[in-house]
Amino acid sequence: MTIFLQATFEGLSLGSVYSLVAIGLVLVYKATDVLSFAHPALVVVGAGVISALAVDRGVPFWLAFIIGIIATGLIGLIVERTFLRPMVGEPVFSVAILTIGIDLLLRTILNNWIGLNPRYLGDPFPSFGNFGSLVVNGVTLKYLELAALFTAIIMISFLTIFFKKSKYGVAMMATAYDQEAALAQGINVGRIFGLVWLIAGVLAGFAGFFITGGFNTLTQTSFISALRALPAVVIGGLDSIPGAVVGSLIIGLTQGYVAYYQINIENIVGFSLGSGFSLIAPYLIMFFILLIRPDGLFGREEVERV
Amino acid sequence: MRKRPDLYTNYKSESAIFSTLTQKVWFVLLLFISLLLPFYLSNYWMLLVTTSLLIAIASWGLNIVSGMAGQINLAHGVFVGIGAYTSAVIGGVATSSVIGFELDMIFWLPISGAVAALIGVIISPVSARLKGLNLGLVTLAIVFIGSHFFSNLKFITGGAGLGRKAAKLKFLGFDLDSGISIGNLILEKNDVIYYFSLILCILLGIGAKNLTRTKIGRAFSAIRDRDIAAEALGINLFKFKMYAFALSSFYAGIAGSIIFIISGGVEPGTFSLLYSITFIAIVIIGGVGTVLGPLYGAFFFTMLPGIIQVILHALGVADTGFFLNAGEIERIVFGFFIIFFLVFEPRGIWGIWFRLRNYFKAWPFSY
Amino acid sequence: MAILTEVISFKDVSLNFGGVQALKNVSFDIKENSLFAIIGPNGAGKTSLLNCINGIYKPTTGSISIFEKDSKELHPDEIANLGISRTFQNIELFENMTALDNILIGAHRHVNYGPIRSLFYSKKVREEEKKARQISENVIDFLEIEEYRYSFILSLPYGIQKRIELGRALAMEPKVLLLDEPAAGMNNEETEDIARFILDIHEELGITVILIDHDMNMVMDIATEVVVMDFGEKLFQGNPADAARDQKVIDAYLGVS
Amino acid sequence: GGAAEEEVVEEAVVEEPAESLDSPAVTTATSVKTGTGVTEDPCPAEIGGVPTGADPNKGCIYLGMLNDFTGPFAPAGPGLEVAQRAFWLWANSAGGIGEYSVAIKESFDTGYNPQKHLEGYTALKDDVAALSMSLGTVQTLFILDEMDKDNMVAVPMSWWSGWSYKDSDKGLVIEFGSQYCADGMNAVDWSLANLGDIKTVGIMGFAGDYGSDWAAGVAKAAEANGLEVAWTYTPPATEFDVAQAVGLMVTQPVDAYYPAINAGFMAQVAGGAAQQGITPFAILAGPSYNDAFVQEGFALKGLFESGAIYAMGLGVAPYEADTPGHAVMRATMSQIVDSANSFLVAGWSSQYHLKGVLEAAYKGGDISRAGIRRAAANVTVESDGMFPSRTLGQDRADAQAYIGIPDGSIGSGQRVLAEGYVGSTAKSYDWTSGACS
Amino acid sequence: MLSVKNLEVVYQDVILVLRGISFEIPKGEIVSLLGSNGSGKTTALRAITGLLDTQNGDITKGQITVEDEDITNADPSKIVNLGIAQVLEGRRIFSELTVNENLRLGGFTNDGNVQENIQRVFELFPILKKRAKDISGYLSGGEQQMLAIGRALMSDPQYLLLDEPSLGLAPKLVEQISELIVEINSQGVTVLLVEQNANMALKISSHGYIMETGNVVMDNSSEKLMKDQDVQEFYLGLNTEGTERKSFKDVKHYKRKKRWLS
Ligand SMILES: Nc1ncnc2c1ncn2[C@@H]1O[C@H](COP(=O)(O)OP(=O)(O)OP(=O)(O)O)[C@@H](O)[C@H]1O
Ligand SMILES: Nc1ncnc2c1ncn2[C@@H]1O[C@H](COP(=O)(O)OP(=O)(O)OP(=O)(O)O)[C@@H](O)[C@H]1O
Ligand SMILES: [Mg+2]
Ligand SMILES: [Mg+2]
Repeated sequence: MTIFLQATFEGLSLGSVYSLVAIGLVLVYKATDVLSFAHPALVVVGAGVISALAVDRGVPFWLAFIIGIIATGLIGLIVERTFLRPMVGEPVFSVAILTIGIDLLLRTILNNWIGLNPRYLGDPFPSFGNFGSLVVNGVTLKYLELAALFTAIIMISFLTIFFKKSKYGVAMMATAYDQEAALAQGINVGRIFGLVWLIAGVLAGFAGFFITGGFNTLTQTSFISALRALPAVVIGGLDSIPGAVVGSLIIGLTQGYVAYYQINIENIVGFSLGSGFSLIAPYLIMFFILLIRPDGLFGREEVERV
Repeated sequence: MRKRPDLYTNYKSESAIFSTLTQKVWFVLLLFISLLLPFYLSNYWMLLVTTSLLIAIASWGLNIVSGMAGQINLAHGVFVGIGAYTSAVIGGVATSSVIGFELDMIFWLPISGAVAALIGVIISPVSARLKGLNLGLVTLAIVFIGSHFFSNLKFITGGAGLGRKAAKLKFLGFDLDSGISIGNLILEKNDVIYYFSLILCILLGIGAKNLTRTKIGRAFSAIRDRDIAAEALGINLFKFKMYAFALSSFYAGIAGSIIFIISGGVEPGTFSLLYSITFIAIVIIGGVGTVLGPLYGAFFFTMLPGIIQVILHALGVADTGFFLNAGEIERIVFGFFIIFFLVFEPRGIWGIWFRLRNYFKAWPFSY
Repeated sequence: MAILTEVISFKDVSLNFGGVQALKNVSFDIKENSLFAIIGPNGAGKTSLLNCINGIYKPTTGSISIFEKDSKELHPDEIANLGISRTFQNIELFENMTALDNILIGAHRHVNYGPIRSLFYSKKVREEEKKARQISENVIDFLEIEEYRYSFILSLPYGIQKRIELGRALAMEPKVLLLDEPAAGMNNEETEDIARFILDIHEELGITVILIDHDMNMVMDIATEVVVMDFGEKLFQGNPADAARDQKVIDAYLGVS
Repeated sequence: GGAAEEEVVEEAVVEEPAESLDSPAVTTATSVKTGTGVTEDPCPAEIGGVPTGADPNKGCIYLGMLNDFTGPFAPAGPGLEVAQRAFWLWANSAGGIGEYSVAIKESFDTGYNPQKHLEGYTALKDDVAALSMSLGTVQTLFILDEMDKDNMVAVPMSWWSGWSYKDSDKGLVIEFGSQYCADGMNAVDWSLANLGDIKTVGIMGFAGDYGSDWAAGVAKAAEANGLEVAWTYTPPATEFDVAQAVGLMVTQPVDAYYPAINAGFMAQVAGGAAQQGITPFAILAGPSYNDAFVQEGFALKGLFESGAIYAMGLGVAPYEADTPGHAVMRATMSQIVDSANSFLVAGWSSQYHLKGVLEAAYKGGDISRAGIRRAAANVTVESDGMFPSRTLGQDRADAQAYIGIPDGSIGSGQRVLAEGYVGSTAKSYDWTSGACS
Repeated sequence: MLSVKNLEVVYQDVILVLRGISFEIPKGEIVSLLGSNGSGKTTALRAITGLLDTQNGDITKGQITVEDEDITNADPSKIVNLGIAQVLEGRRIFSELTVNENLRLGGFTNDGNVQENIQRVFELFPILKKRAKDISGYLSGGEQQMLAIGRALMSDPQYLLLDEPSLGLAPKLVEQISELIVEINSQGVTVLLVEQNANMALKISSHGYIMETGNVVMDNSSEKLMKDQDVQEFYLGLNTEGTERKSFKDVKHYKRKKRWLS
């Protein structure tokens, strides 16, 4: 039972980090109809800024943290302004491939900076990222992971309310569906895109911290962790924030349970699932969910009528 | 007065592959140059050219299913992998860890295409259920599931991180691995592969063109643009999507079966998401849905890094102690190229070419 | 004169979408060689009727027989291959292709070969392609759209697009042609053109035409039979002149005119 | 066997005319036979920002380098290059190879990608006499046929067990230092001898040459010692899941585990398990350890220095070690770079055996590629104490291991506990039986 | 007053579509813009509202002003904020969104009055109220047209540009729409009406422009236009005497040339 709860907690905390990445992807998709391949790069860039300031420059951690988050948001904004703005109205697949180019730029420069050694991000409290944890009924609840969970909950609530209450929620979808018609409604499509990339950047900044914070360290391969949010977004439905959250939790929990129980599962099914199965399992789930619900669990269905 | 270049006077010339004399002249000229290339280019550039040709074949495949038929496939690289492993098993050497039958190319080449096509057919029903990006995302799962299989089927693939040797180049009993000599002419293995690729590329390129100018290609485009309307016109969606997947995978399988012979072996890690996405990028950068686009894209993707490197070397940038090394500069320049190409011409290189052509056609009258 | 038989017949057809009832117990027969008009207010279910014939929608209850076959068992492409073709209310042309290619797609069912042959562009392919082109050229000639042959749809004016869509439907060489608001968005002159084409199609080519349009002048002038729909129900069936005088029809649809 | 060698010689003879035609600088001035990549003109004074130390009165033997600047080993790439150039700077200053100095002509970025590796090889091969480095096992294996045709020998930058066997490397790969498989065996034997009660073990690694080779060694030693292997987790590097690694440690507790992964994952695995109170002994394969772990301020410094974690060298002692080779390395390197890391050591030390081969070829009067290949087939090479002396081309592996304990007070981050250690499993293992994986 | 002077528009750098047209829409009036398919009406509207960009079109010459403010090439959102709303050709509703959401978007620049305006639209088109929560893409063609008109009204515009508002509407509704336009106009909204239904357009407008292939070929008060013989024949479908509607049953198989083209 303890093990089960532990696996559940691990899954939930993984899921909450994924959700921060996933929501960023969803926002960009919702407003621009583009799946951004540059998003994982944004995630690690944020962590890079924090580390550069807090560790290399000796800036107090919290200041570095805040600057890092804001910087990531701004980088998102700049990327949008310089590279994506000229693409307004162009085929979405071209834009998606363009984000690969952006990913190449961002990560090459960042990797050059990261270099050989794993980078760490510094630590606000000596016990925060390290061994600080609550032990409840034998289950270790790590502070860093709890913080990820809370951050995710706060960001999600905030965004949900923002998009429910403000007119920007619907406007965003409108821009994605038909930019020209959206323009004709007086929606400033450019501003929406900028806003979306800014928010996505900020979320990426947070995600970057939780992916690489504490002893997790920032390495040249850290971005792969961000890439794992992809099936989460798909499962939830590409244009749904609640979907992204649910999808992330499904992926996180799947990963958590497979991590803790793969041997038991193999004993039951009677054959080896192979090393590395825990990262494939989410894709299997995604595969079947999409076959049953082509638009994901919460995605808006594409309208087809003649 | 000059004849109007686009005026067709009979059906035959209109439906021909090269509808104008200029086009025919260009083709013959290019063919001639291609045949002479190995005598003038260094091994390094020949390698890049050969690779480009094979990548172009695979990209045509993707262009058939995604560009022409609109069925987004993010797992094209997996089909290339299936072709590669099929040929490696049939034409490769067995070792203590992997199986191999050392059969002739005459067997493994078509079988590689066929096996890939078969898997394509097996996957195609998914496209009856899903459309557009959603289909793409399901195929995304196939990338990961596929590479998991590749990593774990060690008796076929040699396993992750080690891989296996590719098929042997034996054609109609001739061992081409050590090259051939025709009279005074000595062709090394690389040259042999080049000519082989060139022939395949021309044949399959013509095949791709033939698709576009016949009912099959038109039906693909119809499905892509408006599937409901296509169905109401009597096009069986299921059947034609299946054709698209089969043809696409066939191209991928053929390309895959040869391309790894050049690099000597296949390693499962190759067939990552990035690999599949590369083909998408090639098709988009080259020009979606066009016949020449994937060819342009393949050359762009394969040759450009080499060219950038040469230029960087010539400029001596790598040695100046700049904070980025030559490899990194190459990547960044490459990244910028992708971005600027797409910003400047979202329809890809083909679009640029098309524009230029139109410009000169209309010149000096701009409107 | 040929014996008038039913090509399509609706028996108690109802169609529901969640809470929306698009069709309620609709029954009627469409006779061979008629120019059959369906009119009615917006949202009355006219397009839905066409979609049902096409097999794009399947009736929730009731049945439709097409050439005496039950439509429930047929896919849209099979129904099309029975010789039923159509145009759409919102133009559904293939935008990224030329007008000619669109029309050639209309001739799809007359072209017979598989993908392998296509790769090789074999003799058979060439012959079949030539046949398709012949059909298409006849249509182009008929509709007087020679000059747009190689134009991409996207850059063509609305009226021409509608004409090309009609051409695409004709290239199927159908027995029954379904037209959904062919004259919408046309000025009087263009509507005249369309009317002339519809009459020619009906009279010269002997094709059964099922026509939806809101241009009452045209419909009333050319239709041989009218069904008036309202809120999914059949309000009236008969000849056009009677329909124009029917008070229910005037109230529901025509208004004071 | 002898027959194989004979073949090599014969091939070389056949190759000769073609080679001398290609090479513009073939000369009969000396009695030494030369070939591609060897010139009578001196080497440039500086290449790639590093002086070559070449004697302007001597000819030049050019080497090529297939390096990774943009792939997973990108961070190591520049260090490896600098260290190898530094080595030849020193070697040239110390007299070079007879009438020749040696210079690395070009370092080609392969991105750790087999396709680009071949491109790099093709780009370099007409200009160089040998490869000072071919980074990556798979990459090198895939170009082996080409190398065979060209008689090109190469120094690997991987410690796969196959490099010791002609079966797998056609006598073309000049291995140096330890190998993952033997390291794995020694890790187990050493921990049993030094760390007390160990009954159950776990094996962790990236699938492939590195992790699988290591895992094979660990498994062999575990079997030899009657240990229970609770789990073996060897996914491809791209599918490595920290959560699962930690999950295994939590659900299937072990007394010791042996990871051959990378430094980033290592920190997360060790830290993640420790957070749940699980700190079994760990012996890390070389690339799993990084001195950043014990730097001031890193969250896991305490854990790494707690005495539960040990790390192995890459068959060579760390930067600070006390051998003549290390001393000249430090002296030379300090003129060029101001930091020290294990890749500098790897880069430098990798060249000793190549130097030995070139010297032997020169003595044999033939520094054409064929001559170099012939020399590499049977030569005993020294390395100023960095490695034990080694006879190449013998179809058997050396198995000395360096084991250290993380220590932040030392530049390279670890204090050596055992040098040249060979455990009982490695000692009794039949090393002629071929590659472990 | 909204005025267009000497406007020239080119698509894709090469297709010249508007060849220097000028027209004026005096404040408080209804002006109709007629013309056969492809004559450039929609393009003119796009130029006014700044929507050429997404269509790869450019204004190469000319000027557009509203109350003497130059809005040539201005940002669409700025133009909408100036009180110019457009009913797009082809409806262009957001199919994936609900009816309600579509309407809310129409009021994007005018979010104070969203609820009131929605109620007003629902009064005009009761069917929309019934379908308020439904996905708009499933509405029938005519219902979608109603939604498109309703959406444009949401911003309480000063200038309303209607691109074929009667397209696909039942006769009864066409009448309602024309009454609606008159009513809106009487509340002070200036209307530019692009129509194929010339009868309806000329009846309610004070002035009309007729376009052919990118030029304005006729320009007169609506009354006078209605009396013009060509307009009668080609746009109103009257017989040559201009007295009676000719039947579609006996349309001729040849075409008479329009005088303004010769
Ligand atoms: N796929 C669908 N999903 C939900 N509702 C639908 C669907 N198709 C049609 N409807 C509804 O059914 C009713 C009838 O629609 P239909 O398109 O048949 O009307 P119509 O008579 O063609 O109207 P119009 O003249 O405006 O085109 C409408 O209320 C419409 O909203
Ligand atoms: N995006 C575009 N790219 C290229 N050409 C275009 C584009 N849009 C319109 N055109 C061309 O410009 C001309 C004018 O088109 P426009 O849509 O303005 O005509 P219209 O008068 O509104 O016609 P309709 O009554 O059919 O709506 C047409 O010939 C059309 O083909
Ligand atoms: Mg309808
Ligand atoms: Mg228009």
